[in-house]
Amino acid sequence: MTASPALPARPDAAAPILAVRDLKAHFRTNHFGVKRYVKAVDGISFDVRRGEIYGLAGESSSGKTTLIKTIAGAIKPPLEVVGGTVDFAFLPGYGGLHRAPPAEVARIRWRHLSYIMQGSMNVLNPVRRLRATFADFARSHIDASDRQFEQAVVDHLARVKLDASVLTAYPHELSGGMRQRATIALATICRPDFIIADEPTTALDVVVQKDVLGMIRGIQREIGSSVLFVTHDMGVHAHLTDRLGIMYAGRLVEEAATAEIFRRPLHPYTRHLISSLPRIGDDIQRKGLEGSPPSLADPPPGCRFHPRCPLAMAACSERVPDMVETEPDHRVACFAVNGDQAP
Amino acid sequence: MLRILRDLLRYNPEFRIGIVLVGFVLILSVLASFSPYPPDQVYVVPPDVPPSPTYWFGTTSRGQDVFWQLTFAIRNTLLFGGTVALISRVLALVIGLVSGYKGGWIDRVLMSINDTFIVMPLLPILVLFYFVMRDSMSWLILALIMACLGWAYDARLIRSVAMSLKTREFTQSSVFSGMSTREILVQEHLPYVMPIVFSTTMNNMVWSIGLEVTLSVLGFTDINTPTIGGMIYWANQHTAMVAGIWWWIAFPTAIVVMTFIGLFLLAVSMNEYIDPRSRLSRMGGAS
Amino acid sequence: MSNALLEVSHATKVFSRGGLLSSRRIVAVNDVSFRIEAARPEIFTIIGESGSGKTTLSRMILNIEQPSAGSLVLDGTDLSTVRSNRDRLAFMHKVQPIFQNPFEAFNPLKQLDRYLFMTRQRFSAAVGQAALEAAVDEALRKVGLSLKEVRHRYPHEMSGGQLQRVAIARALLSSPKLIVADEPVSMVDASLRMSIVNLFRALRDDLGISIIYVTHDLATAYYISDRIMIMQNGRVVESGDARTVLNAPQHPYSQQLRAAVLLPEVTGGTAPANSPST
Amino acid sequence: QGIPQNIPRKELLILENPEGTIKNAGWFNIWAINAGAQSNGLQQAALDTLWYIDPESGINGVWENALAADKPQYNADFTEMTVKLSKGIFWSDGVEFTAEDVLATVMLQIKNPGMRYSAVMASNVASVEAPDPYTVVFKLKKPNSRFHANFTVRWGAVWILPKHVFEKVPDPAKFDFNKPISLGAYVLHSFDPDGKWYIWQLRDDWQRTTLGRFGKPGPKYLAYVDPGPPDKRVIAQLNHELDVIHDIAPEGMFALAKQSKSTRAWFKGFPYGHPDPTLPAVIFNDQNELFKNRDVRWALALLIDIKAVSMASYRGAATISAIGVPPTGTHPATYHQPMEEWLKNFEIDTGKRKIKPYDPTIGKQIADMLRPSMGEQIPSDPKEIARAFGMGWWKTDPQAAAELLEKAGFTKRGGAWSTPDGKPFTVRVMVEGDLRPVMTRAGTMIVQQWKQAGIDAKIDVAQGTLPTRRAAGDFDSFIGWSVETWGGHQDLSYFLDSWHSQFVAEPGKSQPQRNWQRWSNPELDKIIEQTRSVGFDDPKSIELGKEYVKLAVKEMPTIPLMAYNVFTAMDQTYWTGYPTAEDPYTDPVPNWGNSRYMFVKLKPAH
Amino acid sequence: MNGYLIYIVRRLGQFVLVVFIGINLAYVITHATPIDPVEQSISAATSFGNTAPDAIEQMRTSLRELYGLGGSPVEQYLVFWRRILRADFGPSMSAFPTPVSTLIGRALPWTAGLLMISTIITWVLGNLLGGLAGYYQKSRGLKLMGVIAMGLHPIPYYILALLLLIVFGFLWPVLPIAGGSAMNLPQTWTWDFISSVLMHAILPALSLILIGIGSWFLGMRSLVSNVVTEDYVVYAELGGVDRHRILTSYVMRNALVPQVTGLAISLGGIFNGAVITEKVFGYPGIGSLLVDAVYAGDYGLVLGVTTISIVGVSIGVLAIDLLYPLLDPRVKVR
Ligand SMILES: Nc1ncnc2c1ncn2[C@@H]1O[C@H](COP(=O)(O)OP(=O)(O)OP(=O)(O)O)[C@@H](O)[C@H]1O
Ligand SMILES: Nc1ncnc2c1ncn2[C@@H]1O[C@H](COP(=O)(O)OP(=O)(O)OP(=O)(O)O)[C@@H](O)[C@H]1O
Ligand SMILES: [Mg+2]
Ligand SMILES: [Mg+2]
Repeated sequence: MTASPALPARPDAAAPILAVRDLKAHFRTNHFGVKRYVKAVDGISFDVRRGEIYGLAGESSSGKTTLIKTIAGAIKPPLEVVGGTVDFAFLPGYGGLHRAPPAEVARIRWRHLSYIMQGSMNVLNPVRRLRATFADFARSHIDASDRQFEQAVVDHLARVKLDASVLTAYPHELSGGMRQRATIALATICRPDFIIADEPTTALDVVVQKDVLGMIRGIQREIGSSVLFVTHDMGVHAHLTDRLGIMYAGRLVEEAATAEIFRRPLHPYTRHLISSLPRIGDDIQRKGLEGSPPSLADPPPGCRFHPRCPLAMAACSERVPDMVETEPDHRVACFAVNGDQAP
Repeated sequence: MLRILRDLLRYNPEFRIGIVLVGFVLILSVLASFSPYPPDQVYVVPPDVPPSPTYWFGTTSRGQDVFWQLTFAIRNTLLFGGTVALISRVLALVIGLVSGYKGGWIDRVLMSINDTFIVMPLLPILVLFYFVMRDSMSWLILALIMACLGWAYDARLIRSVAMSLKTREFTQSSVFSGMSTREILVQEHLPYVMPIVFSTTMNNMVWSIGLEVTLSVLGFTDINTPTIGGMIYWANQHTAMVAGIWWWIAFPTAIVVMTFIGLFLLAVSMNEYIDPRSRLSRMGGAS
Repeated sequence: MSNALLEVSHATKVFSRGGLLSSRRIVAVNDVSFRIEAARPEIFTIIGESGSGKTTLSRMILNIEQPSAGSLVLDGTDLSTVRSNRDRLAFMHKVQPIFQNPFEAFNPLKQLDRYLFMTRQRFSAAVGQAALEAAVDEALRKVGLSLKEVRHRYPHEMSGGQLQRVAIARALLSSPKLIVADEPVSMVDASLRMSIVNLFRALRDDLGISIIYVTHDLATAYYISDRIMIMQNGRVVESGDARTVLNAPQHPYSQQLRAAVLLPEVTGGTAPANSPST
Repeated sequence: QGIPQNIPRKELLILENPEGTIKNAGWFNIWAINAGAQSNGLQQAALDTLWYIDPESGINGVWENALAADKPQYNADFTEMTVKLSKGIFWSDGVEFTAEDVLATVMLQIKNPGMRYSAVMASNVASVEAPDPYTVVFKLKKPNSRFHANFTVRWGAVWILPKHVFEKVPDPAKFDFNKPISLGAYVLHSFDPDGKWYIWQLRDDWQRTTLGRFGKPGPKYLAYVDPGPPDKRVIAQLNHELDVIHDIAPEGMFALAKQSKSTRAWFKGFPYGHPDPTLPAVIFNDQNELFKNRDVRWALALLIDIKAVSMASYRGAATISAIGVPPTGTHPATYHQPMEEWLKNFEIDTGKRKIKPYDPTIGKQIADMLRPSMGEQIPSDPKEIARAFGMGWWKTDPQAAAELLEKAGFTKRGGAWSTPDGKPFTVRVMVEGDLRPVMTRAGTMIVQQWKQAGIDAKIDVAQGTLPTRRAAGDFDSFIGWSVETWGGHQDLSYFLDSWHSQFVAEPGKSQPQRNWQRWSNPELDKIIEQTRSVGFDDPKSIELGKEYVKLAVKEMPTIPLMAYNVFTAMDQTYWTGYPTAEDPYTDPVPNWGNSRYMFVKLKPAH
Repeated sequence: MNGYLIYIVRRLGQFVLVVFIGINLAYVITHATPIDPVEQSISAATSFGNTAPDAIEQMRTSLRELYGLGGSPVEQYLVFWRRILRADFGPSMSAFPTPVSTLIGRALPWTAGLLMISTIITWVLGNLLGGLAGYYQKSRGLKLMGVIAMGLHPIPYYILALLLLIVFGFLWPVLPIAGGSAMNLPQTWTWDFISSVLMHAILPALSLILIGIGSWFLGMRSLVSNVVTEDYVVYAELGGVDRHRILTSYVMRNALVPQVTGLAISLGGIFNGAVITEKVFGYPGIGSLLVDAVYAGDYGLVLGVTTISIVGVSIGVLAIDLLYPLLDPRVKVR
């Protein structure tokens, strides 16, 4: 299956809850002597199905956060959606939050869609106790008495191993990990249909992380939510996500069931990624990729990985490989894997 | 630099209007040098003439041409307000930033001094100064005194911002990049307080000019030097408002208002320029 | 007894939290002692529960936070005596931080590259613009960036990983004796992470730089550390040779940690239900 | 504050209290120094004393016997003064006024130093007796032919206090006299504790006061209010909320005249204002080396263009005077007109030549200058012009002035004068600022004229420091007055007595009142001493007064400018019968004690 | 001991120090006045009638004694402090023998009432407008409001006040233009009196508010423009938090901290009175009392008013410093 911008959204149950089609989001700046054009997301298509945890991994600065911001509708200049659509099942017909009327967007936020930003330890209002923050975000979505609400929050916090006492704390009084957990709790308390999480566990120790992931999984199971989860921790992906997309330089290069990717990575970048993972008790020397990551301001032509690719061929520097479904549910964009489908 | 100016002019309507307003006032004040009448002489033109082609802004009951009088007045007043603002800004910035950043006993000493200035009631002090200085009380001395009395409040404001900046991690990054305290204050913290500096500068100018007018209305003014306050003083002495010589009051007031609306718009656009987050986003939707 | 590069003895930090008059004491760091020998550069890893005082401890080592009790001595100087500007500069010449939160580590109103140039200028005999740029570029390349990418950029224009790497590059530029890295690679992909971790190792081996590496990533800790210290609730619960500790943790919490590590592979048991339509 | 509640507007006269807001509003003990107000109606409505002299022609002649039944009787050497008191006068609490009250007034002052009149009484009175309830005999410590002046109202005087109240007070200096027992036709009705207004009510037994003999006062209520800054006074009168404005800027007066049909001023048209018997002048510090020479003083006088000064200060609405007597009341007839010939022939020697500086047509010139813009309002009858604008003044003569300065050893280099010892000729002209706006305006004009002649003249706005600096002689020159007269009486000793050189203080020391110029002159001393020995009404005093005028013209110790014109604006919407130039029965200016006579002449408008 | 208690004690020490220095400075400055209260009194007393020159000399001496101007400067200074510590400012010289405290006691309620209310309204409106304008930077309406607030701000106060007065007192005479309450109305707690006081306060308050808003507006706008780019604001927006909530609890709340300092200082400053307001509107109050006292060389009264204002402002500043940790929990007390 090739990436086709015009996949009709099917209204049946099997329809994806999120369908991204040929999304292009660029940073464009030309002002006060600064001129910049960064193609941070450059033609990405994928679906997230109902009840699925979709993982995104990839090189640092490959555009994951940008992609996620675009999907979550956090688009502020200089970021611009240049093309493509983002369709949520619960927000049909607009092609993206950025195109939907504000009232509609307000309607779905937190109830249907919640978002954990990257750097989530900084997103709490420094002069507001956590209790108030919870009320601000969630109170209107939860139909309960104040007492019940408070109890719900406390219960929920317990799931991320936070004591009820943090409710009376100000954010700066908590450690980075505690803040991050609080943010996760904040984003999940309303049990939304769709959770977008951008590196939400960077500051967590493994014990807590495991609990937090368990909670996310739990919620997702309980209410059948879908999750779009970005992290660099492949261990997390392995344990949490159902499917995994790998990004490189603004593009999706591979997508498959997580187990499949770990078992049989196809794209050379993915392969490298998997093989560079260290393990406890394993003393083999590991290496990072040779060469430097491409600049998105001036990306290499053709396949953007080709300058660093061990399998590079002539075609790679000339044309952009499409995502091809090599096997059911396994898509990859690489001439070396798919063969050069050039006419 | 020119590019920045060009972009500001192109993308920033506030900047455009601000430049026009402030430019107009500046040109007016420069014109003072070309006045056909010496500023302190009375009865050089027929009194009480309403605005007309010969006397654009009319003439006063003292037989002065409002237009030319105004050129001197606005020049002196801006000079006055500017001097006060400049000196007191430097004081407020240095003391506020240092006090907030250094903390400890330095903070306590500086804040004690600062509080002493804050608590001193202004008007009686100024009036007493005036009595003591007598006719050697020129606008410059008045400006110096006001500058000394006008920094304290803003220093406190700046200190409170500096205190929270100090807790930000980037301050530590700067420290470990080997920046000296001065560099941190000037290069890291100053840009943060710049919008506040702009707004307090304007507030300070309004304050000092207002106080100058107040002193004038109370009769404490160097009536030889034309200023906006001086013009109002004389207009007041001639009950211009009820005598129907409205142009004697309306034009000075309009010019002052214009000046500050202009400065306000400039400050708004400058704030945007200082913060790259808003600066770089301007173009987004526009183009 | 050989010279200690860093000697932390009985360091304790108490915070008070809460209302105006009624406040609760929080012992963030409780009686922590360890030392790093000057003669034997090492990578010293601190691992621990979130909120266990790792950052607080690093901040004490960086002399940003003063200990409530105990003392810290760096290269023969007690940190509490570092006051004058010259002392502070000398101190920073020896110790450099990499902060936990890259989004907060740079002034959002300032271009990133000035931190790099500034650090280089201040801590090495800089000669000429060209040499300066070369040095900065080299440091950036070590972390997978280049001066071209960073030049004239503002923090908000960078991804989290990029910022973290700039922070690392900045710390390298002053060629310190000790780097205190608070979760330096948490936002970097695995491949780059390896490059950076390898870089740390190279720093230790080739330049004799010691690194205090605060992390949650046990795998990389295992991969590069010489010694490891596990903290919980402000206390050290276990410490020693990294491999020994990680291979056979003694303290219950260490064991818990060890057990909680998520392996980057999909094992049958924990494999998620893979059929979304059910 | 508007107009008072619950008082019919038709029965109420609202006047401006020129003292403004009274900070110590509940204080009515006027015998304590400065503790409270007096222009709040207290001295017009509630106080009384022995005699009144009107600054104008008077309701019943200039001289008015009030509490006294007759004029004062002096013995031959002026060491004893006997006063007969009116009978049937009662305090507002029903106690009869008798000689005991006069005695108490005097004795209480003498006993308590620091009270307002204590020094005057103590220095003059040896003893005071009341042979019967209606006779008071003062024995004086030294001869004083003008002792009665202390009990004679020009503006104010030693007011008589109620013995039956004060004898019960332990410390009269600390007694607030609230609520005041009145001897006038009105009693205090109510007042604002914040000092913004006072309301007085006509006594039911108004016949039993000295005002009673003129009939029932028109207004049943008087309100003395603080109407605020000049612009607001104009608005208030246009709103008919202020019947009598004490004073406003000339422009305000013009605006009122133009906008309000019902507003009336002293003159029906230009120049409107009432000339007070005070004489604003350029007052030199004659102890200052620079001004010791009369040639210098004359030179400065000849540099003044009085027409421009009149324009600048009063917009032409000034009554000028070349001589040291105010051109008001009966004075023009007594002094200005008879002396005109002498002035015309008066010569000064510039060192190079003799000139006749007097120009008798200046008053007319001012009138002519104003006529084009003011039209009808400007009189054309020479008599009326003289009354309104004054007669002559000194011709501006820069040439003669230069000659005089050279004669005095001054030199002019590059357009700037320097003094005999080579310093720039700097003259500071002190003005009071907005406390006396018209004087300030005159001062700035004079400075401008002197400057144009090459003198380094500067204006020096003294504001509140003026009394202190004036007393200390801390000025080069200032615009103010050291000449004040009765206006309705020829006697000049009111101010002249204090011009005696015996009262001139050492440089740097405080100068007693009036002779601010610190001028001492043996000839003047002789005139003053002679005046002391002639009676108050003695025609000889006119001759002596003329001597003084001539001496002052020759010496020019101060440069007389004009009368202090007060723009009292009276609204005729509710009341008519105000004193005016046509019916000059008293001074309308509401802070004068005399203006109480206005109350009896006022009639409701409808 | 609790850190906060130490802080309080230290801060109280600083308060006492500042008040002490302030009052001393005021003492020195007021005594430097070249105006001689005796001369001023004499001038006032004698201008009402004719007084023989020799009598005036006597009057000088007795007044000097009466006003307590005898004694060495040190003695006078000690007397002054002894009195201050007993909260007694001695008698006023220009209204001798009325105690300074009586005069102040009369004027202060007016001043405090008018200025407190108008300062608070100004502060609230200014900050609200500034906050809105800073948050919705693109809104045209708010930009216009900003320009209006900024346009009113620099108008010389006297002119604006007079203009209001002419408009509402003359052209369209609906409001009283002078005084603190209607003439001849007893100052008792009746509805008539209270409503009259309110009516009379409208114009003075309006003038103060119109002029004053600009300053808070400007400050708040710039503070807010710093805050809106913070992550927590962005996140709250993304979190669908009520816009109103964001504006108040996120944006304004964070930007408000320094403004509260300003408010406290302004509130402390009300003891200075508002001279021009009092003059133009004939409103009773402490400002004119002070200026008149300066004119009269009545240092007792000047010192009385300044001392109260020094203490007032100091308390404002102190209160704010003590409450600071509450306002901004990040700030540690040291
Ligand atoms: N300024 C402060 N005021 C009060 N408590 C604080 C403060 N800073 C830190 N703490 C507390 O000290 C403890 C240790 O915090 P620290 O940041 O050192 O943890 P950490 O080990 O770095 O955690 P993480 O891995 O989550 O970053 C936490 O309980 C935290 O709440
Ligand atoms: N405001 C901006 N202006 C210009 N370029 C930007 C801006 N924000 C981000 N970029 C660039 O866009 C690219 C993608 O950034 P993004 O934050 O999406 O990466 P990421 O995949 O999330 O990386 P990481 O894993 O490190 O967080 C980067 O090269 C970054 O430098
Ligand atoms: Mg990212
Ligand atoms: Mg930490």
